[in-house]
Amino acid sequence: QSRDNVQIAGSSTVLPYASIVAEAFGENFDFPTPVVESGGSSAGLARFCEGVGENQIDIANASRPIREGEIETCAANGVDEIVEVRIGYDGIVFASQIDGPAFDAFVPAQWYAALAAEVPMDGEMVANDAANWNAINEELAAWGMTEADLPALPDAEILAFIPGTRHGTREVFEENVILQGCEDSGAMQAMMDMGMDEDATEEACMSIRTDGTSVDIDGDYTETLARIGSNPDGIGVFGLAFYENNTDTLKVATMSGVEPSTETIASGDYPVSRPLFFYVKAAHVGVIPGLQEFASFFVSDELAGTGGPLANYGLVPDPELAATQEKVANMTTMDQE
Amino acid sequence: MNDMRLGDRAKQMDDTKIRARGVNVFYGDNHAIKDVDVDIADRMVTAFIGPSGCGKSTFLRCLNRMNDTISACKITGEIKIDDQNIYDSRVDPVQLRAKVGMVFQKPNPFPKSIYDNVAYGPRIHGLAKNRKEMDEIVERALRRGAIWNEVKDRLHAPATGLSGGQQQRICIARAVATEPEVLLMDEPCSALDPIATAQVEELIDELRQNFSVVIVTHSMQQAARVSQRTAFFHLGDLVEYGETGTIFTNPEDSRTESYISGRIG
Amino acid sequence: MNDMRLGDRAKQMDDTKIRARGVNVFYGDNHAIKDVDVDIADRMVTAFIGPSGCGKSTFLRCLNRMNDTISACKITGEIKIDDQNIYDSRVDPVQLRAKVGMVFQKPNPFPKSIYDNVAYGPRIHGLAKNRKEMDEIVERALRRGAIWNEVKDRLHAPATGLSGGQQQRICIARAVATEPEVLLMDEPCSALDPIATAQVEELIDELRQNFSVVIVTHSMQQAARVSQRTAFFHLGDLVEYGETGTIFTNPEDSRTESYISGRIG
Amino acid sequence: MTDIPEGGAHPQQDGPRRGSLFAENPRIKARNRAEKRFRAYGIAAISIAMAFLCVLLFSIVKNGLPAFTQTYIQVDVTLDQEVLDPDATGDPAVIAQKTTFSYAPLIQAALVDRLAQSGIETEVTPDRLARILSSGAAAQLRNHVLANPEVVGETVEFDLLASSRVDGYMKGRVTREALARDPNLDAAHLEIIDALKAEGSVERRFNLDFITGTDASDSRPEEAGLGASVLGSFYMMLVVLLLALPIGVAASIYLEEFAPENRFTDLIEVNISNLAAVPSIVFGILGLAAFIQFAHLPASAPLVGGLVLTLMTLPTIIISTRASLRAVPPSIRDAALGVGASKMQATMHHVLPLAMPGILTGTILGLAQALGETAPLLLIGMVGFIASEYPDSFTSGFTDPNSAMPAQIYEWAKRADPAYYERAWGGIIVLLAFLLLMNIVAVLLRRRFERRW
Amino acid sequence: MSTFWIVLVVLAVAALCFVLARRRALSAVDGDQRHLHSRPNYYGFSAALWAAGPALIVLALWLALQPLVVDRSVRPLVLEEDRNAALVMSDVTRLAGGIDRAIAMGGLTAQEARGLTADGLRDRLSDFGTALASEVSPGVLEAAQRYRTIEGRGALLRSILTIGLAVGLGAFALWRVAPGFRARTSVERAILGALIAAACVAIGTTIGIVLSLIFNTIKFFGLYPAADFLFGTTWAPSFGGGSSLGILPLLWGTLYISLIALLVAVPIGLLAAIYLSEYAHRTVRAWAKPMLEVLAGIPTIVYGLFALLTVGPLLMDVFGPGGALGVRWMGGGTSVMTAGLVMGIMLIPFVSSLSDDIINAVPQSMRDGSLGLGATQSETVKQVILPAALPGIVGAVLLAASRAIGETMIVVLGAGAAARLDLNPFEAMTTVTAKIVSQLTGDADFSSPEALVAFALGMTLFVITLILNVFALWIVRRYREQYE
Ligand SMILES: Nc1ncnc2c1ncn2[C@@H]1O[C@H](COP(=O)(O)OP(=O)(O)OP(=O)(O)O)[C@@H](O)[C@H]1O
Ligand SMILES: Nc1ncnc2c1ncn2[C@@H]1O[C@H](COP(=O)(O)OP(=O)(O)OP(=O)(O)O)[C@@H](O)[C@H]1O
Ligand SMILES: [Mg+2]
Ligand SMILES: [Mg+2]
Ligand SMILES: O=P([O-])([O-])[O-]
Repeated sequence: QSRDNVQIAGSSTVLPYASIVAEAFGENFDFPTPVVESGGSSAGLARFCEGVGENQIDIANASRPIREGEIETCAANGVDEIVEVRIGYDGIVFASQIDGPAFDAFVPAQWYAALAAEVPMDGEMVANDAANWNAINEELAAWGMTEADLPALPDAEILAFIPGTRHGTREVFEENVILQGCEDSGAMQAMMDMGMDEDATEEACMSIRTDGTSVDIDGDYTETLARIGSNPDGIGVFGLAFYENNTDTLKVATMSGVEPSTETIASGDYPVSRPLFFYVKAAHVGVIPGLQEFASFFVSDELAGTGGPLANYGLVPDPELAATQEKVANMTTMDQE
Repeated sequence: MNDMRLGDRAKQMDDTKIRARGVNVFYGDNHAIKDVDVDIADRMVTAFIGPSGCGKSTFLRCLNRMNDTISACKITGEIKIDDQNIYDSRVDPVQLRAKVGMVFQKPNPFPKSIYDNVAYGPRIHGLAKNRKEMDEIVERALRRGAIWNEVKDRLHAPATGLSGGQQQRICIARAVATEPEVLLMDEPCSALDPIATAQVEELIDELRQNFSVVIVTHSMQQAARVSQRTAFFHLGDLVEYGETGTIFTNPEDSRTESYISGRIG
Repeated sequence: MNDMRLGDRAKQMDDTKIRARGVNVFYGDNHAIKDVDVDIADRMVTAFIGPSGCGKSTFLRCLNRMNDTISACKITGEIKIDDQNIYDSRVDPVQLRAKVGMVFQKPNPFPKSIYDNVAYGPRIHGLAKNRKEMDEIVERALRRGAIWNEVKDRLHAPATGLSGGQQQRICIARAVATEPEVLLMDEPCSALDPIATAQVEELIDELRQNFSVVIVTHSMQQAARVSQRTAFFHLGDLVEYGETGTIFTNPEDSRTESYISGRIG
Repeated sequence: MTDIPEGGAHPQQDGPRRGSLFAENPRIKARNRAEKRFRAYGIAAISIAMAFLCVLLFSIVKNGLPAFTQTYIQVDVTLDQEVLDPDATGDPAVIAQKTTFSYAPLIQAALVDRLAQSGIETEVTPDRLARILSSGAAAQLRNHVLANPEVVGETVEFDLLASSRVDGYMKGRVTREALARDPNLDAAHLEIIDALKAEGSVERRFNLDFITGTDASDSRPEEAGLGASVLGSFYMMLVVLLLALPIGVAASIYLEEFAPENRFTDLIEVNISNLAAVPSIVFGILGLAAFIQFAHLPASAPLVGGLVLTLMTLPTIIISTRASLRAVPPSIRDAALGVGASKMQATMHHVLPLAMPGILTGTILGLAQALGETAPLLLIGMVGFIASEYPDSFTSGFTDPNSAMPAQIYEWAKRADPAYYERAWGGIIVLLAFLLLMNIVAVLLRRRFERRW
Repeated sequence: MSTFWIVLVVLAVAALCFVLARRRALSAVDGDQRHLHSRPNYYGFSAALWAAGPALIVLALWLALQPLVVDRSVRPLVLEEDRNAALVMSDVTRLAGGIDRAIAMGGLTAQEARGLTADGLRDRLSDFGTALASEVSPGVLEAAQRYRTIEGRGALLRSILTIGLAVGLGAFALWRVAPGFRARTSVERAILGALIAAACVAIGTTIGIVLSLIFNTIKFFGLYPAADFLFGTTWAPSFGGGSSLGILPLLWGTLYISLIALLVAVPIGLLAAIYLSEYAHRTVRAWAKPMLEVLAGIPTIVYGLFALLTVGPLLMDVFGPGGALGVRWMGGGTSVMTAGLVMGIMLIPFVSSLSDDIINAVPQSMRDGSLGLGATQSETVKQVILPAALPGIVGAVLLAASRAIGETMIVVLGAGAAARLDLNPFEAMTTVTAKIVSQLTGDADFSSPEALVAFALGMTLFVITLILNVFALWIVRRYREQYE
């Protein structure tokens, strides 16, 4: 009884895309439909690196690049030929209840000022006591930003639903929004001036308040949506695809003046996004029927290209898709790159 | 002793404690008690005798509405205690049972300590003001149940670990501890040796001074010894009811006679 | 009748069925049986008498190892049935109990139908080839238990819905249905009326023709009527053991004498 | 006589129990009030529990009922030979080479024709027209053609699934305003739907596929069904029932009736109660390590799921079975042993039947728990996009990749399209129906075994 | 012969032995069962057990071991292949399976199959539904042929051995049948063995859990100081490293939420059980009990959503800012209270149904005894029935408590994700279990402490509950000894 389907595990962010591809693959090829398990990037990669053989998975989906330590573990278990395939980008958007306060536009500095645990004040780090969004701009002005550059914020209590610490999105949020905002607002400079070293500054910038204004969501975007549903003042962090499917209840805000969309993200104008990957066990190619075909099908123009079903669903197509296709065709492993 | 009791009888015939009229009991289709009329006198001991399965326990359980707990059991007719119909809807069976105590045929001690078994009734009726009074009540009840000497050193041992006869006496002690007005005793001495039996009979005699006692027994001798009135049941019928002396020496019904004379020992 | 039995006695004194030597039983710290030696003869009825709580039931339960089920109970000494030590590790208590039947002090029918109660033993021992034979066995056992007439119309009604005495007779019928070699009866007639008692005594007498019977009773008369040997227990001691006639007429020990003479009725 | 105290009668009490039966003395009054209160507590407890149940069931039914209907659009599609079989070979193998992508233009053309026929004017560009249909429509066409190659070149009438947005519109979930910022569908599409509906080509009807179908990807919620995962749950429950019940009851019998009191028994006992407190996800970790990585059983298989759930359910069954075995009075055991039954016979014939209600309760609770559990399945690969096909045969149902109802519901509840949210609730209805069906035998049996003694 | 058929044959042999042994036993005593040690069926069962038991055990062992043996003899053939041996082996098995399937489907004769060449084999087999990922190499084909030979031989041997064993032992058992043979004892011994084995499953599971957690736990403690983990009061994992992973706030959350859940479930469940078994009419009970059990069958995610969407906002309306009470105890809808309440509802049937069964099993004579003394029904319940049913009720409550500790979804959705040491029940907190799930399924590097901590959390919780259980057992023992 040998396995004849492709087995995939990993990120729940990639899962929708992988399942769209798997479904189409099953429809159009003689191979059975691949099985796509979810369970998280980390768990998927962990199983991916268990070893090679029939009872091991062929592909791991991940919403982040594989880490060095993981590659080492993989290699130790005999998984030394890994093909890394970037399928596109996941846009991260800020959305609120459709008839809630007018959260239409943000700059990162405003998020920093709203959510940082401690902010520099007169040469000292003090606990952030901002309670209302409409006070943020004043505060930023006090730190030296010109108020004219700052989009207007509504009169609403600060209540942000951000991804919990288990989510890779949190990392992106902290780095691309909070840290950026820290720098933009001049807070970083102020901290450096206080004599903090670079690491400490960065850490101070990125630590988020825990007094209830910022709520970690360990679940999925549906949970964030439900939270926003019952908290009109709340604003949440979503994936672009999720937002596009829920425009009836959510409205999105621009970031630094750019409206999130597949186009603006693909072009790099919208600042908050992260790449999505899948990893193929090259050793399984040629053994597991349909593996090569599936990988190629995934990155084909028909699916992953602009206007394809993945993009329709909200995946931001990779501008360098052609290179990826070639890489998959040759099964170029990571150490060959 | 016996004689003295016989002497008592006449003068106490007057007041009726329990008056049953036209009582029928059915267990499903089984007609267990058939149209029984009976008057149970106050301050007297009434014995129910009759062959096994004739309905003695059933009728006894009617008197304090213990039959309510058997769902298959249906009762018609009227039973009055102190001229109050106990099957009246206004009657609280709890109050009734506090007044009409019962010792069951099969000893059924609670799975608690001996002390707690006996103290249970007084506790729920609030008969003791404090711990010391309770101790006294328990001791008194156990003495009356003729079991004090055997258990006084292990009052806090579980009552279920006693011998059959000891359990039966615990149950008697438990029933008298609440000082009921009427005491129904279903074969209280069946598992007792002669000495213990004598003590329990002594107790019954003592209780009779103030209360009325109904006792089911299979021992004609016992009935003759302790009771002033005797009722003979047969297949659900109350065949004969009257003064104990008369029933035993001069029964009217032939069934009574044959039951009594068929006696052994 | 009694006289005839008395005549039988002498010639059957020879073979011993059960031989107990130095039996001690402890319930935890409670020393319930103290160093008892006794020989129980085959084809005879042995009566155990003594005040309530003296250890009769306990000793009876030793004879078919029913005490095994009480975890607190510890037994020392030797009990041999047909010269085999029943506490030997090779002895299968199940086989032992099939051979040594028991009627318990408190009637404990299974919560099943009357028929199933009685048929249970024969069924597990494979005593009936077919349904009809089983029906016969059940009928015979119920007849011997003096309960057939009362229950023949409701064999499939639950046994727990019977009166106390009826339950007791069901338990007797259940025990005799398996045709044990030794039958231990713990107060089998305590809840029975005189007529039923006589029938059970009849049964005991009948059983004695082939088997040995041990009976616990509180009725001296009964002991005198049915038994050939009598053992008197007191506070865990076997005070006296011997021919029933001798014990009742001419006891050696003063305790026996006072117990016997303290008898009432 | 020794025991009777010298002092004669106890001081006569005119205590609480003297007097009329009708007149309640204060103490009785207080006690009766306490009794009433206690009874009221009981009723209140039941009512509270029932109220919660009703609220839960109401919200489940309210949210889930729409999932049982679906919108279909009737379209005549010309299966163009030029596109599907340009060389007119009629060879199924050749036709099979055309992927679903080749069918998309056919649908588009059919829709344009349809609009032209009915004279419906629209600003929707032809390439966006097909968005009123499920993206699975092409696959539906292709499957039809592969099954009947002779239809190539003909015009066939199809009942095609409408897209989830259109379906939502028909169910009142999607409004025109909401579509303003929706990249998938425009308000103009809805005009078309309204027009087609007026002609009777758009219809919302009962959707059996929801109950019998298989999972679909995120882009076609309208196609997704629960059938395969119902089967997955069925297989798992089969494994659980066949293993957990006998093992659980056997273990309890051993511990309660046979085990000597020693260290080993204590060890088992402590272990069992400890296992009850082990989070279900840890059983998933165990399942992954023991069954998949060590014993090399296939991943995503109901067999493995069933084994994991068996281990998880065992403590529940054991604890409840032991409790009810303990509640059987010893006199029953004595009675059986006394007629020469062995301990085993006494247990099997008398004690076990009397303990049956508790055993069945344990089974009901254990199976309910196992049926609704997701977390351990996450680790053994039963959550995700798994159940896209039915197993080929009865036995392969144990080992073929499959999901389970709660996993499928959990997965649906996470998906972005609100149509999946509705399906998640619908799935819960199916799950509860399954649960009731499963329990009904146990509940009836339990009622039969219940008796007082 | 396939395993299925072997099992069938063995069972048939067992059935035959059953019949024969039974008959033999009966005929030995001329049909009079009374002279047999045990009932005839026991002779039958004992023979059937002898026939089927060892044979099936051997079969199971064989099935487990054969792949290892085959692998060892085929693997040398494929070692020259320039690929991972495990993978080539799976290619080999797939190819061998394909050839077998083709033969089974009539596409190949056994003869042809032996003479197959590698050329074009992939296409040929794909006609019979076997997809191969690449062209077949001659080495692989040779290995596959060898594999088929050994497999075939093994299967034959297996059939012979198993069935032979069944027949042989069955015959032996038949020969042993004699009136004095203690058939019942031997059957019961076998059953007892099975019972003990069933009880040992719990130990096996425990060992399995420990083994599947311990290695990663050790790895975690290698990366993160155990003292900081066990006694740390902050839980703040972060991707960039420098996380604080103190378990105390999680343990506190677990304890707090479970406590509230029990405070809801135990009174409601117990009172409901009492009402159902002591007061309610039979039909009410017959309906209400299974209805309550539905509460246990609703998937926990529904409870989670219920907490999130209904209970949380409701509590906010009462205890939140601007709420009905005018207190500002509650900051957000998710809190210990929210999760605890909802979890309590879920646990109601665990307490109610089990307790109801136990209460119902208290003998009627106990009720009679108490009622006969003039106790009210509630006094009877409280003072006689509950104490008598206590051991079972305690079991039910412990079961509910265990479930509360292990519950995830309700906590994730209802209690929030914040790890906090706080006394206010209206604050968001989280539990060990919820964090096990989130760290295990998260995005952190799987060999980083942030991911490995899940195993350490599982292990610690396991050890803690184990200690609590040992303690509970000890208490129960002490209490019982004092009582006796
Ligand atoms: N299960 C038990 N646990 C502890 N002690 C017990 C147990 N059973 C009996 N005993 C004690 O052992 C002693 C003997 O009891 P046993 O039941 O043998 O008396 P008995 O002679 O049968 O009395 P009765 O005539 O009242 O039945 C008594 O003191 C009793 O309290
Ligand atoms: N719970 C019950 N369900 C059905 N029938 C019952 C029930 N209890 C008693 N009976 C029947 O009612 C009749 C009278 O029973 P009852 O218990 O009153 O007899 P009794 O006179 O007390 O007999 P005993 O001297 O044997 O105790 C009997 O035929 C008995 O079988
Ligand atoms: Mg009676
Ligand atoms: Mg006794
Ligand atoms: O499931 P994720 O790894 O993408 O969070």
